[in-house]
Amino acid sequence: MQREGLILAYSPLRGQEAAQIGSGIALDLARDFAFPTYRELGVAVAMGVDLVGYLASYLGIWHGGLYDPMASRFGSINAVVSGSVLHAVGWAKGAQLSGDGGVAVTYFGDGASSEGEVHEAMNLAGIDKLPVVFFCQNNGWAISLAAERQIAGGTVAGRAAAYGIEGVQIDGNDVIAVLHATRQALARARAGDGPTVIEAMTYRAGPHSTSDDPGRYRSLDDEQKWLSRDPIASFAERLRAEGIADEQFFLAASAEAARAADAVRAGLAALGDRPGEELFDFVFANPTATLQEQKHAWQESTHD
Amino acid sequence: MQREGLILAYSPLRGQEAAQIGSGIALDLARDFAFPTYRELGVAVAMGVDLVGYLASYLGIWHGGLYDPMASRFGSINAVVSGSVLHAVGWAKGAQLSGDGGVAVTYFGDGASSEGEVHEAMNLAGIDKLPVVFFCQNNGWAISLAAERQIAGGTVAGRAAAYGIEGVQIDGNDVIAVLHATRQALARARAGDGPTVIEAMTYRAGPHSTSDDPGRYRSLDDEQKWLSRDPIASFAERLRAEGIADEQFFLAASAEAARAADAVRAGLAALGDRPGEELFDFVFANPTATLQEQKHAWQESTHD
Amino acid sequence: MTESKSTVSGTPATHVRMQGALNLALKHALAEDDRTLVFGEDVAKLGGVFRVTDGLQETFGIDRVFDSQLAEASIIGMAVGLALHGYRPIPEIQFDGFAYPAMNQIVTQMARMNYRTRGAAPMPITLRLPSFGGIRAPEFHGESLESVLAHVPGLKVVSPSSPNEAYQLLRQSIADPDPVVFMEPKARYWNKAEFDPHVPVSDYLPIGRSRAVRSGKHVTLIAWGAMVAKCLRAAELAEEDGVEIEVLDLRWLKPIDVAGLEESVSRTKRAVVVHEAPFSGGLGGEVSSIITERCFDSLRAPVQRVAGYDVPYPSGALEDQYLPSVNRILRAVQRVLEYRRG
Amino acid sequence: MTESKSTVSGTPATHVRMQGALNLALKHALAEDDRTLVFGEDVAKLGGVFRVTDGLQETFGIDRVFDSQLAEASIIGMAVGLALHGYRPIPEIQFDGFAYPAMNQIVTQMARMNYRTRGAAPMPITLRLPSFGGIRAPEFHGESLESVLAHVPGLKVVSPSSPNEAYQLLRQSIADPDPVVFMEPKARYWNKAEFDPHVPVSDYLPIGRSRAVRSGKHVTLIAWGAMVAKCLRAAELAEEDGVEIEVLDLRWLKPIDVAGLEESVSRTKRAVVVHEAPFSGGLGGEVSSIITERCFDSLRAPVQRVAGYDVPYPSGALEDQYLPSVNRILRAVQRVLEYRRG
Ligand SMILES: Cc1ncc(C[n+]2csc(CCOP(=O)(O)OP(=O)(O)O)c2C)c(N)n1
Ligand SMILES: Cc1ncc(C[n+]2csc(CCOP(=O)(O)OP(=O)(O)O)c2C)c(N)n1
Ligand SMILES: [Mg+2]
Ligand SMILES: [Mg+2]
Repeated sequence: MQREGLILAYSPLRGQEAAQIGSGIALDLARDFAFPTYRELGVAVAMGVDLVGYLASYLGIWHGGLYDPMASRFGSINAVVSGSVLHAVGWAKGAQLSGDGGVAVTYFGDGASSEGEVHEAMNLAGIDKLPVVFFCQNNGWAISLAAERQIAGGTVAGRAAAYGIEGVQIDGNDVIAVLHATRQALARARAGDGPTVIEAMTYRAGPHSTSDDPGRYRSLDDEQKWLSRDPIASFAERLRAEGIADEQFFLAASAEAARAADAVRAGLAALGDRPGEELFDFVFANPTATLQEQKHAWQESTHD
Repeated sequence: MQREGLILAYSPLRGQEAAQIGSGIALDLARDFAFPTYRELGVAVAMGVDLVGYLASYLGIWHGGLYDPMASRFGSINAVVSGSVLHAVGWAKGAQLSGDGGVAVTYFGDGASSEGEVHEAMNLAGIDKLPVVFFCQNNGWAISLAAERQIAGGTVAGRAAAYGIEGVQIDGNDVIAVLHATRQALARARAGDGPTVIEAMTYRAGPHSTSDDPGRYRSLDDEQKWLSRDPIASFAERLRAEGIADEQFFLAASAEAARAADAVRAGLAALGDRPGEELFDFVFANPTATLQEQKHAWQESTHD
Repeated sequence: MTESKSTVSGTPATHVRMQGALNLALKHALAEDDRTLVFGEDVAKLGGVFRVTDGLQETFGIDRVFDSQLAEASIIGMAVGLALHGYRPIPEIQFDGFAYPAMNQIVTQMARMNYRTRGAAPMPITLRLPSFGGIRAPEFHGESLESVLAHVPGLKVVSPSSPNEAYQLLRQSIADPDPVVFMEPKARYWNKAEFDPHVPVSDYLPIGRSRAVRSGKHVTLIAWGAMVAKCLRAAELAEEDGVEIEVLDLRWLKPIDVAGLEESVSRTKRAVVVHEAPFSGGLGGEVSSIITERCFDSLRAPVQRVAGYDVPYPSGALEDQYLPSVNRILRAVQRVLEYRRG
Repeated sequence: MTESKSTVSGTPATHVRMQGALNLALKHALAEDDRTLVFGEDVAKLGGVFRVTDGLQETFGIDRVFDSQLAEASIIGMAVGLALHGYRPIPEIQFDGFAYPAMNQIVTQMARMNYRTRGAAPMPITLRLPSFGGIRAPEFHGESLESVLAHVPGLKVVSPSSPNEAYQLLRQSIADPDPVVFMEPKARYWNKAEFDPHVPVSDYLPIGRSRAVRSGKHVTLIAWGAMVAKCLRAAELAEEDGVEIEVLDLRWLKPIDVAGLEESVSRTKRAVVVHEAPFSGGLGGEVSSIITERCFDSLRAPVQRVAGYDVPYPSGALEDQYLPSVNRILRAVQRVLEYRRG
């Protein structure tokens, strides 16, 4: 929890901290693999991903981020809605074939649930009982479209049954509930009992992105209602109420979070410019002559 | 039913006559619209589509057939598995917007049910309660893949509930059951109560296509089991048993079918070659200069 | 379906952004023909992520202007079905890169339906596709799909370079009975320019015609979308050195204005084609080949192509390195001017 | 995952069909590397609709060779996921036209993953795509997608024209760490030709190199896939008239062998490029532009393009009207030979 202070700085995640931290900390970093979208900073924090490398994506430095997705077992940031859901299924097939006990966790939103690829993924996973967890953060909105207009039948979890797989809808703002549900799903997958759809009901407290204008499509009232269920405040309250943490703890946590945020800020500031060569360097593992010529032409052009 | 004799000549449809005729005759030709795949000869027969025009597609004359899909309210033959399922939903949206009481019926197979577009279509139809019937012929096979390996959860009809829509699994070899189920679904759609998924359980008695070799993936035993449930034979038996039809009737029907088949055969033989111009004539409603130049060049080249 | 024409006011500003010109074209099209429908992700209350559809739902109601679910194949599939029912759909795909999930419906259905049905089911669909780069956006928000789409039989493809072009070309695309992919250059949405929506339709250039946006006699620069402005800038700079560049806004990427290319280059005898898409397989090859086929004898130098590199469209930090710059364009101009047969 | 090499017999016939050569290449690849997996619609018990994967499941088991569900996006998405797990997938899409439903996964994921991850996650995927026309098949079973695919950054694209090429190119594609789209010319599956799988890998032409399958000095014909045989036939006929045609099998459609094109055409001074895909936006424009850019001074005539028309690939009855014929090729050859500057 100490680290969560950090997340507050990143507005698009606001409201979904519990869903992300609660699920992310459940993964076994030695054998599981997470497939994020573009909104999983909280999962990245929970999985210990290099945050400077993660946030570099949002500074326009490198689309996929600068962290190593293979080493951190947290896939590259993926801007295509639902784009990596099938990868999780393929990865899970690999885990099943190799018997390594790994589980894939794929993150996607209420909006993404409309994409055909998500259906294809659940169907495939159901047929082969693949070790994969479909973690849907239903945050109520896909940019300006409300989840009610997105999801026929009302729930994403409810679709699981149709594919013969487990499905649960949980309070996504209760970090402990999220942790338990994710652990259960991981255990089920590891035991060979197949996939689970977890639909974590939460709320996108901020705008979709900095260029968004939520006032056009939802009311302040709406937003206020969810504020009262703020996942961080309510967890803090619970820790206090149950006597697990005192003010001392929260002060220390805040200080720790501030320090971490400072370190990330400093790291981002130190990143500097990307060398132009990087335009060319990662297109292929085994580059083509054409591309090498283009790189050469580009280099020449920078010397004018 | 008299016309069914015809279908026997067309092997890929074998086994699915009841599912196709039973559903096809339920449509109101004044306002409904059918969206077939490449295997709906039976529906075409039931809807009175020009069969010479239909079969022309299988002679390599014109992909979509030579019949007029708008006039016959039976869309063009579509070779893309699941390709026209979304069109039915769009058409149904049009019917809803214009309030004309029309219902779209989309045909697809057990294999097609895996395609993401089918999921997208059901979701959309569910959200707006569109007047559309999803008619799935589960004939047990998608070329060589058995339906058990295709459909997680076991049934396509079972998915309907997840989208908040009606779903029924019926005996697709019982023409009367098919007719009733389709009529019910059409009535529900017309009443504004939304879409229905009908999964008609049947069997592809023949090969997938003439180049297919079912011996590689299924046993004669399997095929025999279904032979005993031949939809035409069993319906004939029922007509006999209930005293609705006598031998006289069947002789007349056979003769009628033979005559109709002869007429179609003669019509196909009379079709002749397609004028090469047709390569160019239907690409655009409002053709481009480039294309007209190409047509001109082609014409010149035929005069060498 | 019951909006009257009077809901649209006919008093446009003389200077507007391309965004506003497009919005007005949609308004006029919706007002004129009840069968036109506008839909796509976030086009209704939000007015589109670029506000091009701003206010349309308010004016024309939720039956004519509505939000689509997050499923691009569905957006096109629904357009095809609506066209089969007699509507004239104007769907939007939110960003260029998200046309890929809809590619099956675009290529195998929308583009092919008129042909498949032997003309019984024309597809008067205008697919609006915010396109190209230059706005430092996330991955797949800066793609250039024109060569892919222009290769598809049955599609027409167009891209405007100014508010006037945007208005006229969008009206023409909507009026055309065939499916048109309308590629809006995102980087130009906010640029204001003189605008006159009252030009009579009879004065519009026909479909498939390019437009010389600057005339010159030494070399022809051919471009479309946001690259037209860059070429104009290059032409201004070259003028200082006494080089007179003709700039041809190609406008229609399918069909390409073969006659217009021939006319210009047979005069200038030199040509450079500029685009944002990756070099290899880009439409520059098509334009270059057409010119060479038609003007071989008059060409004084091989046609030059200035394009993006054969790399994924990069993140903001590298965007300027990727996009054709005024300098790269001018160097290519120099190459064709200085070319001497060996 | 436990098949041993001994299950593959090393005694090939000296004359085989391309089908058989491909089958053997897959067998050898599966035997050599446990991480290779073969999957796609109907590839297992049925052995693929063209029997290219015949017997592979029997030999290597259901873990290494398996049927995919009917969902093309899934086939590629699964390949990407398996590659992320360390496998070397060899997926098949049953027919060219059905790559469209998978286009999003192909372009935005498979082709982009190495770049997105800065090389951390290479994608050693070989996508087998039975391609092109000529077999009188239903709609979308005769498409030519090479110009679309060759334009995608991050993809390599190749097409073999003979059993030997098929074997060697497939082995090279599988061994390459990058995603390769392997376009098999359906019309040539059944053609027998001499075949030697024992050529040492060190004797293979490198990736990106074309091959002169016939040498000549008057004009260079450039083609790939099934069109190579047509060009060879045209060359035989032209020989009777004393015209010596060089036929270049381009093989790699990305990267294109720029040096090879330049070498040949700077000798012959005339070139014709032939492909099945629609003319406009086809790869012929790219090849023609490359040649013109590199050989402008030596060219005696503008490069000619012989291609399909800008129409949907037609039904069987019109197929021969659509496809480049030997006659159309010869007429183009004649045009470049008779060309005189005006
Ligand atoms: C395939 C695709 N279509 C459209 C977009 C544009 N877009 C980005 S995020 C978004 C909404 C996503 O909603 P949801 O899945 O609920 O995730 P959330 O943003 O709420 O986390 C859209 C439409 C995209 N990135 N990818
Ligand atoms: C998108 C697409 N993928 C693959 C194919 C090739 N193909 C044609 S029919 C078929 C099987 C279809 O099975 P099903 O949907 O059950 O229909 P059935 O043939 O049994 O009527 C396949 C794989 C195709 N035509 N379209
Ligand atoms: Mg959401
Ligand atoms: Mg079937």
